[in-house]
Amino acid sequence: MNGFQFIAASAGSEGGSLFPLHLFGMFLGFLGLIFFLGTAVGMMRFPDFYTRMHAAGKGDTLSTMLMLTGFALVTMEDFSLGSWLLFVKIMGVVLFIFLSTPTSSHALMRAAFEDDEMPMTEEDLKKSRKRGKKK
Amino acid sequence: MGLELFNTFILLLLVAAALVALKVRDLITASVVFGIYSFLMCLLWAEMGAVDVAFTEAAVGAGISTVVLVATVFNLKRKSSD
Amino acid sequence: MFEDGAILNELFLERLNYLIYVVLLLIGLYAMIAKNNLIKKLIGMSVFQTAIILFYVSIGVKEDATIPIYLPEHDPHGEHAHARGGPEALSRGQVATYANPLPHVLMLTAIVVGVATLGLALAVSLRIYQGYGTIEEDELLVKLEREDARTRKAEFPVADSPKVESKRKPVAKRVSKTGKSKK
Amino acid sequence: MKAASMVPVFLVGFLLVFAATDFPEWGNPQSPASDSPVSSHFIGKTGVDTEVPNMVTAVLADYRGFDTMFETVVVFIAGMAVLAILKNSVKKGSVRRDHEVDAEPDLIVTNMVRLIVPVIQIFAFYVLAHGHVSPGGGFQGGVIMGASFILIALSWDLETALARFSLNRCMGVAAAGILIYAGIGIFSMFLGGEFLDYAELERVLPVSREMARYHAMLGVEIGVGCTVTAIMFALYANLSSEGKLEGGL
Repeated sequence: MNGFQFIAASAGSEGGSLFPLHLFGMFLGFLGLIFFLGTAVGMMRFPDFYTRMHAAGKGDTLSTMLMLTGFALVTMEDFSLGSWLLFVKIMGVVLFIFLSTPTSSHALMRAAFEDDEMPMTEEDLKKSRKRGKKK
Repeated sequence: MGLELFNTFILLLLVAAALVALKVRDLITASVVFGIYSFLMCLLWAEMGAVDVAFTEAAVGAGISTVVLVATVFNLKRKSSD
Repeated sequence: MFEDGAILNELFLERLNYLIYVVLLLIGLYAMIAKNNLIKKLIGMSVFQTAIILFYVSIGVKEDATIPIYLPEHDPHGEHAHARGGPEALSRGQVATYANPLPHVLMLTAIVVGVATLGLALAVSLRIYQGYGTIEEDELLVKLEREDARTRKAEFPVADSPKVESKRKPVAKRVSKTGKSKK
Repeated sequence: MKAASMVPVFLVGFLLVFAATDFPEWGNPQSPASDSPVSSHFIGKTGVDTEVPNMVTAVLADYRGFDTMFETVVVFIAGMAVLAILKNSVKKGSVRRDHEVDAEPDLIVTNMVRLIVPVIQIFAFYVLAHGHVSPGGGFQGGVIMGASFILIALSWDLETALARFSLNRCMGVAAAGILIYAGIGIFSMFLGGEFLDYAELERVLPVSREMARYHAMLGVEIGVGCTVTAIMFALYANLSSEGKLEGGL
């Protein structure tokens, strides 16, 4: 079953009142993918370690949380006990990621700072631009 | 076609991850890429229906063995000759 | 069999997964034989191992089958079992709807034992580094040969009979040879 | 060397690809592995024999219990061997690392670890105890439990983790795990059955034969979990400090 069939099937499912929830969940997942794209572009384009880590830490946390929340909403088939239990479990994972990912990026940043990794200043940027023009 | 598209995609990523893990000169990078390899393997097994094996691989292969490899490389030379 | 190209079609379309397992296994085997660094050899060993485990798990896959945990209607403690007055054995048709659990069990233990053996191998390579100061195989072989020559020198001192001295010479030659060939 | 190594690699590769045409098709329910009477028995009769919904756990701890016991022993022996190889291999206090960072334990990281570690350990117990009805079991729960101690060692230093779970206690727990496993087997032998024949435990447990197997499996998984926890932490503690058991990573 590919994505289009899944969307078609959930649109045509009997629980008509649940359809907005599915749609909202898919929207959240899509939003998470866009933030992931931003993370990847930032990792590739930013000049030094600190800015790259900034892109990775922020984008990774937000997009993972958004995608997991969307997934939790999509799996809410009916409001039975089982699906509520699944929802709560996935929300536990979201909470864990909300706590752990910023901590890990902080630890990485701090390790780089103690290893005397210098942040890129404006002058360095000008120098690198000049070098780029010469080439 | 006997194999689904998703599986084929992950299998090709697996081959790429294995090649990168054996190609890079920095041993810590190699350990981390090997962790990525383990996670891809875990995803593949979860997709095949082997949930217990996938869980074990996620905990053991991607967690403990990466940590143990990094801990050992820290006490050895970090650079490799090939 | 080889003429009409059917075998290629079969290999690349229907059995593509087996082909990729073989490729993974060969990557691991090549790394184990040809890589110079001991840690790289160990990563190759793990790749080899996971390729075999992957093959084992994939022969337990059944089309349109669910994971090997009983669905609510077959659950021994579920409402359905209580209604029937206890769990009952599944029929042949129902058996086909569950994936084969046997390969999963065999490979689950193999993974945990794999990490234990990896840790042991890492401990051995750490000890080698403490003893010789390197984990590159070629440097290690040179150092080992040098040490061999030294112990032989200690066991048969130079002031002994000329026979022993002639015995020692080829050893020294061999050491210089390996040293040259590595450069 | 590299060119010569291609010869066995391509030889093995050719043989395996040649054999791949005889392998069963992807996902074929009639393939020899899936159609065998053994796996059909495991799928069909597990619910009747043991009342465990997760077949993998049932096969792991009951039908193939002997196998799993010795796999646990292999893990134990590997941990003992690492200890024997690295113990006293370097003098204490001698540091030979390429780069050493003398840093205080970070405030944010340590507080977050203080918050998260109890949750991880409770999750490990959950995984261990729920191995019967969901993916999980002794191996996975033990590994997660060991990972929580490794997390303490990573965020403070090794002494802090070893103060909570010293190496002597570690090996004691590992041995106790195997003793629990083998003890359940021998106890069922004393009750008149065979080694690891859990159904005989119904004479001491107030349950039916099937439920006796169910509960004995939980005991066995606890034994496996103890061993795996201790050995995983011992592996990390020895490898990260070259057997000196001091300092951070």
